[in-house]
Amino acid sequence: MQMLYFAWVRERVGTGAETVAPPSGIATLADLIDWLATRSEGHAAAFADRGRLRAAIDQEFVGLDTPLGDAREVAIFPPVTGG
Amino acid sequence: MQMLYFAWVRERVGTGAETVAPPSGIATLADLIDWLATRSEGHAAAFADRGRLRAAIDQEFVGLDTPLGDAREVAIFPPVTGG
Amino acid sequence: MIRIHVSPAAIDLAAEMAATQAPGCGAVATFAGHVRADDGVSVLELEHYPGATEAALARVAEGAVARWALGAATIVHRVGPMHPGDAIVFVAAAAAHRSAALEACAYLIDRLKTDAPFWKRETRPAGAGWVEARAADDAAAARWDGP
Amino acid sequence: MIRIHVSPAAIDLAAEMAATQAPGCGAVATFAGHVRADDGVSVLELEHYPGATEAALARVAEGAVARWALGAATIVHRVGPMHPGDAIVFVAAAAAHRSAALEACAYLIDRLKTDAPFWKRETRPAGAGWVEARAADDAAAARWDGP
Repeated sequence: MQMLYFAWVRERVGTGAETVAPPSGIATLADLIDWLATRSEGHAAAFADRGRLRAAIDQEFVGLDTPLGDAREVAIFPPVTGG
Repeated sequence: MQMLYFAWVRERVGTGAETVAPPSGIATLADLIDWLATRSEGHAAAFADRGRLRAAIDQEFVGLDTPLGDAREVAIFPPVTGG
Repeated sequence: MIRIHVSPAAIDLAAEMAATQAPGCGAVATFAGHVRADDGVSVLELEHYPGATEAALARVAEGAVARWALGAATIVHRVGPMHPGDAIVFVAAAAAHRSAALEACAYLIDRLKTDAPFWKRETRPAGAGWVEARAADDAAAARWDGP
Repeated sequence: MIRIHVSPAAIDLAAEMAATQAPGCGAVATFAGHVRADDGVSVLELEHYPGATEAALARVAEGAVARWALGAATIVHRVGPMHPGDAIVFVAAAAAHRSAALEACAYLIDRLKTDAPFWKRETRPAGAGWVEARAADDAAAARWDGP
């Protein structure tokens, strides 16, 4: 599964992209984030405040309770601030 | 008193500007229009439908019941259609 | 900074937009009206009341600057004969934030339509005639009236 | 005609405005956002999600075209580092009449702010940091939600 991180999520994780293979039992985005947070101190810092995280599955913006299904690309990032 | 006419009021009167000397007793814009309407067939045609006339005294837009006071320039025209 | 122009010259939209700016104003909203080509009009002629027109437009712009604390406001109106595609009018508002710029821009064009002495005469295949005022324009302008 | 561009190049506002037109569309409304010079920001950097950004902007534009029967809609967003005075974003809507163009223009910028994956990072005298999302932006976007 291709992970993408943007803005301060990217800075805290320490990379903008990584490939991960979550274990079975990771059903939703929230499960995935819990699991990612165990990978490093940077991941833990990036994902500490769940309320400030937004996400997309295969480039569609979705809530954190969304099932991962057969997601190929998952992006995690702060609330957007364009314009 | 300097009269100015615009758009179809100008076309019907036959001129865009004329100097007039209304008799005493002409107190309001409406009185002035009644008197102007007697000056020619063109004036009569221009001023026949009072509901379609708008006016300005000394370049201030005012209602037809406005006293002329010591007006120097009076303009009569249709509702505006700019923009 | 209020900029008002009434002229028979073609409107340079790009230059007018670029000129509508002020320090601290990160938001610029503009509106341009063009002669429509699709309703059989071959010539549109704009008559106006010289002097009174510029004064009326300045009042409209001053009203917007005061109400939305604009850094800049522009109103440019072409007069005389013009053709399909030509810009008739351009208004622009610059403010610190977008809601002020967008609302002020709508105000400028709504008020201009009812408060400034311009008259349109259209030439169509069937003949020429003066455009009638629209009740919808009065309604659009009136929504800015307030207590 | 929908035009979407996301690029590190400076935005040519005049060219983008001129390109936002369509037959029968006499009304063109635009909005430009610029980096403000007055709050100590020396550099503003825009990060985005390539691919997803363009798709999100296209959805915003398609929504506006469908809702207001626009003849043309443009969304241009700059990314990468920029400086005070630089244009960050330009949106424009062309319609037959002014109310549609004005409303659609406001919709484009309101929705872009909440629906497209951009992130702003400011460098100020005191240091650099990511800009926080604003509740006012969510409210502005939500006013376009409807039955």
